[in-house]
Amino acid sequence: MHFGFDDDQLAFRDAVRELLEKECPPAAVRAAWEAPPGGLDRTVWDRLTEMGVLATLVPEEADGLGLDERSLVLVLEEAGRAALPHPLVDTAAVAAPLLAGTPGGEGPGPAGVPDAHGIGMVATDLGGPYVPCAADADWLLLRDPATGALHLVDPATVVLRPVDTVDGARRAAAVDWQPAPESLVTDDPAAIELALDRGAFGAAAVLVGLAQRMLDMTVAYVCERRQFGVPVGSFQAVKHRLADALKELAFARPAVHRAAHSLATGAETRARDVAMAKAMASDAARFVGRQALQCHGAIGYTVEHDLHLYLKRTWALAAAWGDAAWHRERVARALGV
Amino acid sequence: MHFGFDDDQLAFRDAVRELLEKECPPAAVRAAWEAPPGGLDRTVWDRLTEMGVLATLVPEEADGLGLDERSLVLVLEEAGRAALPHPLVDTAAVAAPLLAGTPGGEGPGPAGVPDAHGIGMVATDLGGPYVPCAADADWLLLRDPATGALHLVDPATVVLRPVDTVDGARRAAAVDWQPAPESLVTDDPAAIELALDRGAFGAAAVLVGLAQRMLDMTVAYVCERRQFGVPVGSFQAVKHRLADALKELAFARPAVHRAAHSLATGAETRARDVAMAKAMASDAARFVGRQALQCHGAIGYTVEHDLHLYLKRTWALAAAWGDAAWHRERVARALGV
Amino acid sequence: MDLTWTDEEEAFRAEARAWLEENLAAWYDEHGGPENIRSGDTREGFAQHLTWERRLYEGRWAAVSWPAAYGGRDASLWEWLIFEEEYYRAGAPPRITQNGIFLLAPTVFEFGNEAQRAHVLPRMAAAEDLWCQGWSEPDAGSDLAGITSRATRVEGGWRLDGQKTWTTRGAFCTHLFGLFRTDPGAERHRGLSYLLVPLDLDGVTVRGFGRLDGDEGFAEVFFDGAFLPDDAIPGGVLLGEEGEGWRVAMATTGSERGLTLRSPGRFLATAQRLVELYRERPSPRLRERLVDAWMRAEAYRLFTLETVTRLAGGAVMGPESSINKIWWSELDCDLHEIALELLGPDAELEGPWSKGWQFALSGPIYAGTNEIQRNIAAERVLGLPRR
Amino acid sequence: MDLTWTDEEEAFRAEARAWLEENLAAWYDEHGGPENIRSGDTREGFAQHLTWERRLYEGRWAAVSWPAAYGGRDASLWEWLIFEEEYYRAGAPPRITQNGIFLLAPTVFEFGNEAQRAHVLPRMAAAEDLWCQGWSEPDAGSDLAGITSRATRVEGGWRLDGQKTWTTRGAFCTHLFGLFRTDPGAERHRGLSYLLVPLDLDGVTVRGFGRLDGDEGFAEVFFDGAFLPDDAIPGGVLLGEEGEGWRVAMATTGSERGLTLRSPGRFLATAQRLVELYRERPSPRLRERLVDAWMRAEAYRLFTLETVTRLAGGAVMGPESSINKIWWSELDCDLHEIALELLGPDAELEGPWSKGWQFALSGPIYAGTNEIQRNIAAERVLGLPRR
Repeated sequence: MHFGFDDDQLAFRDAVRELLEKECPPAAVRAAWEAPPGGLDRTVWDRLTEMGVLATLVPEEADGLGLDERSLVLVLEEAGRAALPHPLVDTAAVAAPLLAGTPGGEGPGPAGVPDAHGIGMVATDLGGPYVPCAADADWLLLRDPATGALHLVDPATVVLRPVDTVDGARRAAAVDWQPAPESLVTDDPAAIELALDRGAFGAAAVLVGLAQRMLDMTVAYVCERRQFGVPVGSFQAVKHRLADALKELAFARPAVHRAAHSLATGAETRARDVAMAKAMASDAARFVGRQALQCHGAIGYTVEHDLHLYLKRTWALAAAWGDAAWHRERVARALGV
Repeated sequence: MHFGFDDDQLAFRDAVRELLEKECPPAAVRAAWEAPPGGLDRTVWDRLTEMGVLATLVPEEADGLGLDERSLVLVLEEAGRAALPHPLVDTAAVAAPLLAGTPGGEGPGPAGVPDAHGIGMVATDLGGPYVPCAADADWLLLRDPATGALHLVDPATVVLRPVDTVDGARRAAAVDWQPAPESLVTDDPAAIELALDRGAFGAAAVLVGLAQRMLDMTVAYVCERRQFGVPVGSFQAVKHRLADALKELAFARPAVHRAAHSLATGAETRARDVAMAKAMASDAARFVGRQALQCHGAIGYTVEHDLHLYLKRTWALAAAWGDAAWHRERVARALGV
Repeated sequence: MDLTWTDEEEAFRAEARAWLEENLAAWYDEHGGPENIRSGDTREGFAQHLTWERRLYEGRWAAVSWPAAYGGRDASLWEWLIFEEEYYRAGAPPRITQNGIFLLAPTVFEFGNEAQRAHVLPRMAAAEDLWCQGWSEPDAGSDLAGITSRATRVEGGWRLDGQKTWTTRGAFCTHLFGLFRTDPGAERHRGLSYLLVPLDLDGVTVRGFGRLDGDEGFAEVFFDGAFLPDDAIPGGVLLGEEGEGWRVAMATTGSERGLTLRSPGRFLATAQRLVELYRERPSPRLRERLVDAWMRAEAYRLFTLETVTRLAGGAVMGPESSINKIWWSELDCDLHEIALELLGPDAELEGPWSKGWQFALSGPIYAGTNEIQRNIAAERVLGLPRR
Repeated sequence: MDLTWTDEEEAFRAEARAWLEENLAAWYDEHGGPENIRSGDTREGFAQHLTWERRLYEGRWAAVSWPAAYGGRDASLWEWLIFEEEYYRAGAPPRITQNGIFLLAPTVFEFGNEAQRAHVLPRMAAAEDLWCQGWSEPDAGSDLAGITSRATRVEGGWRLDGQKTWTTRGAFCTHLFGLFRTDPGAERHRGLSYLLVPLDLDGVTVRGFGRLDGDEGFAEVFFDGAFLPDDAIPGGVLLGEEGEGWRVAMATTGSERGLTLRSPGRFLATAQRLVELYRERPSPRLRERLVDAWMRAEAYRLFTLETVTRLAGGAVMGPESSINKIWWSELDCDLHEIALELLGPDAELEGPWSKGWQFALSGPIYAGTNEIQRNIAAERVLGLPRR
């Protein structure tokens, strides 16, 4: 029994954190709100690609890092801390291992698709009706609404209808497309289920990172901001809000780490564990965000302050890949109630 | 539009308050925990009878006070403040007007039953499976489980099985009995429905009074109790708990008063209004009780302190006459959802 | 206790309902349909809403409870409640003039001289002068007594220096009512004065900026030695006595938290729309929360009826308005949150519920944070020690 | 990261499970069936539970993590967690010895001398000496530093004066470990000493009284010039240095809030029984709350596994145990509240869930109120200013 990370996993996380602190500051997130469809800056993405992050779950024999979700989870938390606008969950957690056919598959990628390592940016509608970064992606992983089968589609062959969402940096669009035999990736229900679980797990990890960032920002703010002659963080009401935020996050995080373990080891309880992770991370991140907003007061209620960048991503991801209620329903079924 | 009480109503309340402060102190409630079945002290009950409280809803021509629920509601709040152990809701809110046939009925009391004014102490199972003060009552108003019809039954003809409940002063028992034609009071669904609404309304009013008492006790306690060199009531966490208790109670109370108005005027929305009142009063009183216990700390967590007398009555009544969830269900149906 | 309306009140309701129905339709037509109306907290939408405000004024519905002489119709508090119910039931838009009408006007009635009233109130009702509230400053949010903006007595007026911020709709308004420090030696609540300031003075710069919901609903207002002549407002720019600004402003705070800023009609209408949304997209798991929220909106109405009964009997609003503000602001969040859960994945899309939710989130912050309201309730209503 | 147990650990679990199953049955038989076992917080029930505690000791399960020399089996923290899971899964009774084993013993291990350890620990494990905690006083509840009970140095020992209260199971215990003021000139946290006190001394009076749930689980302990000889306990009655009582006691507080007092197994078992209750009496409106509570029990297990991993890696328990205590105490309330809602009108009847709920309500109060835990979390974990 060891419920922690090894030095390699922590070093991988630290490297990504360092990169994102430099290349994905709040200004980069703001830029993603403003850039026209297709115009998302790729600097940080290219660096992540070079580091092999996108291919974390791709076997070494397919030129990937050959790691598992226990390594990826920390990286995704970092993506959350940075509110990285790029579709890292879609690409690294869902598409890459699916296309590489791991675990245990043969990777029946459609013709003309690059290998999983070099696949580029993939965006998917598996997490909800709208596809994040749809106009920016190199490939779209889409679910045939009639059969549930997954297809890998060239964006040039579809019609995108950008939608106005709460989080502008999600850059979401509805996609009009036609499934074709040559774009089929898989219609195996188990593979589809696994892809959905990986996406929900990925979103949960990102939410943990977002919550940590909002908590950190708020702690710093309430220590500095003075009202009534004292730091507002010295008021018991503020202390208790943030103690509760800390608590909710501290107990959601191990659930997400356990989901990583269950995915990595193909545990029987995988579906239940992922559902629990997403439910708890969604609730915790929303709760932390609410406390962060209230403790920031009017200052946080502006688009000039950075808080809203993390808050709105939290709202979007809490609802994506199944919201907390949807995943609680899955846990209920697992419990037999 | 006038959402307040007139001088007569307030004077009636004040008279009852004065009586109960004198005759129903915490020691009287404790005595009701200890007295053997049938041994409930009647001093305060006799005084309430003399004042006409039991016959508040009985028409003047039947020797009652000829008042309506707008007068009774304040009296029941006082019964709550005092945690009066006697079945005042059962008798004054439910049985007396039912037997007097108000409003608009003929009062078809079974043979041998005294008139509504002089009926004495009535206990009923309309509020739940167990009958409060069952061994102490002069009459039992019981619902035929097969038909739903209401019967007025002489306690000498039934078998009582006392049950151990959370609130010892409820003095509850299960009743084994046989309906007989001569004990039938009514099988009119409308009359039964009205009796149930009166009981739920009555319990709601008592809960408001209980909550007020617990809030008052707690405010007094936290102003006096010192820890860390200051009154514990000066801590913001305590302030906010009690501010929320005040708020929940302050918004539940008008709902209960409105239910009194709806009953008194036979409003179309009576069922919805009573359900809303009972749901809100149950939730508010439980919430206030929880804050009261936490703010009292270990001192409140003993049977030597009086708080538990009010707290346990609150728990019992919140669940009786339909709990909050049951009444929310009724409101839902009224809203058409 | 009598919870029925008089025939006159019912007639008033019917008149308001008919007028609103007809004029809302006409206003929508004027702008090519409701889908073309933008938020009143954007520059373009503000201009659209001005035409609505002027229509209201022409119908004498802009400020029903004011004396007719100032543009009202001498309505009772009961009638005001009825009007608000009808206003929100009709789906009429949020009032872009509300900070003037609901926050400044009660203060002008209480503390203004006759010349100030005669000038300020009719122009406010007519939406000729558009007032924003200048209280918050970068370092004086919850702690209003930390205000540092200065007004210095000079020949014929005041010199203004300093900065206000989070000024709702400040970028679109013509006037600001605000607190300024007129006695630089005094601290905290003392030495403040309540001034009426046209925003077109030299030395005043207004910069709009985005709220959380993306609208340019906030402004910073910079005062760089701006000269405010005493006669910029007939009757004078000082409301109440010099140095009495705190007391004058607190009267307004009572209104803001209490009865007038957020009438029950607003939340009853939201609750009703939520019930309709539920009927379209039923979700049994949310049914109890829906009922609970509906009951809380209804309880707010009942609580208000009780309050108005007391006021009608001669009582004055006390610190109990603090729990009022907690109640409606948290209710508003819950109503919208339930709606977003009903909408499911579509909740991510910008739309009235999403927008309304983001706005609702500001409720526990503005007009005195709910933390401060809870302090007030505990200390001034329950009597807990201030420490 | 590896969330599997070793073969040895699985064998340990199997051994514990088999022993518990057999011995619980035997214990029930001894008392004529489980229905005859009364609460361990009543006089009669305490005596019944003593026979269980001695059975545990004989099986070397009384304190698995202690060295074998003192009656334990040198179990790792992992094995301790496994034992606790099995203990509560089996439905074994609450430990009437817990305040000694979980609160005093860690302190004896850390601060006691060898003679104290050799005397106190085996007798504690064997349930020969029964220890209660003497910290709270009428005026020192949350504010422990307000302790006024005095221990005065006299020839050959101490003279004790003062009063302790809310002493759990004090009326049935043989010994008390407590904080006494040994330097009357020192204030607050200074000048306290940690003493081990037999309760049969002359001048010590113990009076049991009822808790909220009706059991005589509390006691007041009065010290009226009682003489406590230095050799009342081999190795001495003073635990740690004179005047260092606060520091010594705080080490115990860490245990109380943290890992050892309330193991995950306890709440996992409750959650599992709740799931079973739901299956018997399903109520769709409570399904989400049930799942939520189950997840929180499971999350507590995961959080604990993470903590033990860190401890096994050499880390020490820090202030994060404060959020731990908030978590399990509120979870315990919710688990029982859901059960009572499932039981509906039958919830009014006294029964295991009703009783358990009333006990759960004390969780946010004892071992440092949750208000104080939140202060600690905010100040010591997040670093917010103390003021």
